[in-house]
Amino acid sequence: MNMVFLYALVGVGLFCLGLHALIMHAHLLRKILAFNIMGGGVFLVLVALAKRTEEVAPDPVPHAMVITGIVVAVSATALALKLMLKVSEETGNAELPDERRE
Amino acid sequence: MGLIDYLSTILLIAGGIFFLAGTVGLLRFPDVYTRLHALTKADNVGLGLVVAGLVVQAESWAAAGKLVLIWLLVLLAGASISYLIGSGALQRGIRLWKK
Amino acid sequence: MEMVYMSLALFLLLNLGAGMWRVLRGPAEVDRMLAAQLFGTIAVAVILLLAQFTGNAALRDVALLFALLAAVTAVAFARRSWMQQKEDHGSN
Amino acid sequence: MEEMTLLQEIFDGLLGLGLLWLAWRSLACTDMFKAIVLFIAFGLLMALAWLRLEAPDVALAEAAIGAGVTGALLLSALAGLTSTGASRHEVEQPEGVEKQTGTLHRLPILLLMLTAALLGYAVLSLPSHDPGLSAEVAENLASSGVSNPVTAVLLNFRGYDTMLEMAVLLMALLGVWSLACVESQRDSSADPILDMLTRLLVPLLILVAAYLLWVGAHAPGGAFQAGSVLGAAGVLLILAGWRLPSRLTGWPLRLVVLSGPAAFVAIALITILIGGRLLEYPTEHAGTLILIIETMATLSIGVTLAALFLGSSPEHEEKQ
Repeated sequence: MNMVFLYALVGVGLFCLGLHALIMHAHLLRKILAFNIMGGGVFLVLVALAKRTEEVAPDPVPHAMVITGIVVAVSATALALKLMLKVSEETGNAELPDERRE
Repeated sequence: MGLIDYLSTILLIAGGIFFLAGTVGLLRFPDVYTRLHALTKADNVGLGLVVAGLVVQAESWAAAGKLVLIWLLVLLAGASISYLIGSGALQRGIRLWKK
Repeated sequence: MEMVYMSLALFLLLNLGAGMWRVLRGPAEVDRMLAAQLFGTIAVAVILLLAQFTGNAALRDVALLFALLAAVTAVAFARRSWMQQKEDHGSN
Repeated sequence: MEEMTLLQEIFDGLLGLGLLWLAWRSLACTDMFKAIVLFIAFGLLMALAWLRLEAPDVALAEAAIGAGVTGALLLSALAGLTSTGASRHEVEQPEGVEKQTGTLHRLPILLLMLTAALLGYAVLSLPSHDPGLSAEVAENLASSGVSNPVTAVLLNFRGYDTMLEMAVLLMALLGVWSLACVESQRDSSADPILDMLTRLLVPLLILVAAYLLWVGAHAPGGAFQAGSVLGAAGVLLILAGWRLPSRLTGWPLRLVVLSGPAAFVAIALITILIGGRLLEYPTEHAGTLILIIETMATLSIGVTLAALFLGSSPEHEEKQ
């Protein structure tokens, strides 16, 4: 198997691992990490697929999209972390309330 | 392979050995303070030797300078961090390992 | 020579994998942090080898960035995580 | 050179496995601190993956953000969490819930495997040779004003993307500032070693940011990478206990934060007024215009990232 599809499949795997953790874990910090790993998976698929043709240099359009994506992801993470701290300050707990458990 | 290539290979392999020593140290040393050695000594010498191995192959003086600069920066970071972590660990009462 | 660069890069990647054991094992937070710090140095070496291997000198800038920023995370750990913990649990 | 390809395949395979393993461990372990350290290591391996995929521009951005901002952001959020009394460990699911939903428990895993299989199939069914838009980019590169194709896409061909991206950064900062009632962490003044480190590194970081900005026109680098490096310098200053003098926290700070989007919007309007389309630069001035936008964007990205790390709005910081 060639390396492009190897990395693209790793990206799919990362996306699914992240999605699973996002749904199954209650802790908000874990959800934020999971979201970042999902994003990493998507970036990996994009950049891997940009390199499909050996003869020419990789397609720069996905590269540009991923660069903006990385910076947007970190700023969204900062906002999410702040919201998490706010939730934890209000409730003393970094998990969202779950009706099923109450 | 020319003389330069042989020299470079020897330096690179020596660097690899130091990195291995650093990893073994990280895994085998008994406490934080001894593990700091792996960070500040073994791996930084390892990187220094790898950099030296690449410098002899460098295409220009500027490229060689950049490689050496990278090594110096890693040295600076390693030294300051080991101080910060070592003194912090002492202050927080993490015990020193005794035989 | 390419063979040497790639083999050494692979060897260093294996070293990084072995060091992961210390992150998992701990026991204290500082041990995990220290291991992560060590990965930074190994990554710099791997990037320099990859730069030489591909002949793309621009890749050295990535190593330069890692070398410059190697301290930031550990400083955050020493200044934030530890400062907090002094109050609640004295030692790990 | 058969051994050579084999070595590379082993390297790629190990890197891929390492990424998956780190992501899994980071998401599965109960201790949040461990999860964060594993995530930082994950970022390191991602940078290596970008290098293997011949994406040095992406690797630079990942290195600057991953090593300079993300780790510090996550660690100080965890410290803040501890100080509000929330648990650093994830609470295990109570036994009762587990039993109640016994059969349903498997459902998410099954659905997820289905998703993974479908996505994997979709990726594998794509044509294995497709140059994408690289031919179009190469054709128009000469008229873009720069010779690095990624910078050309970011600031010329798809400049509107980048303009909106600057707006997203601004929104994130507004969001963080509006939550200012969360107490931000105080940093005591630095000890001599940290002080020395900061004094040595911050000027170097600013120099490297300028270098990346300049070199971005013809080699990997550019506004995002330079801005992230500036942001990391800000993070280091904040950690060392440095704060913006109060006379600069009002409109001067806001002006710098706004300068990036403002330069973009101004140039977009001018290009429309002189008869072109949105952000369609006249070829002879394209290089200059891109450099102006990039300089402004670098400053504004750097300051925004540092402000995001600081957390609270500057006025609130003073009142404390």
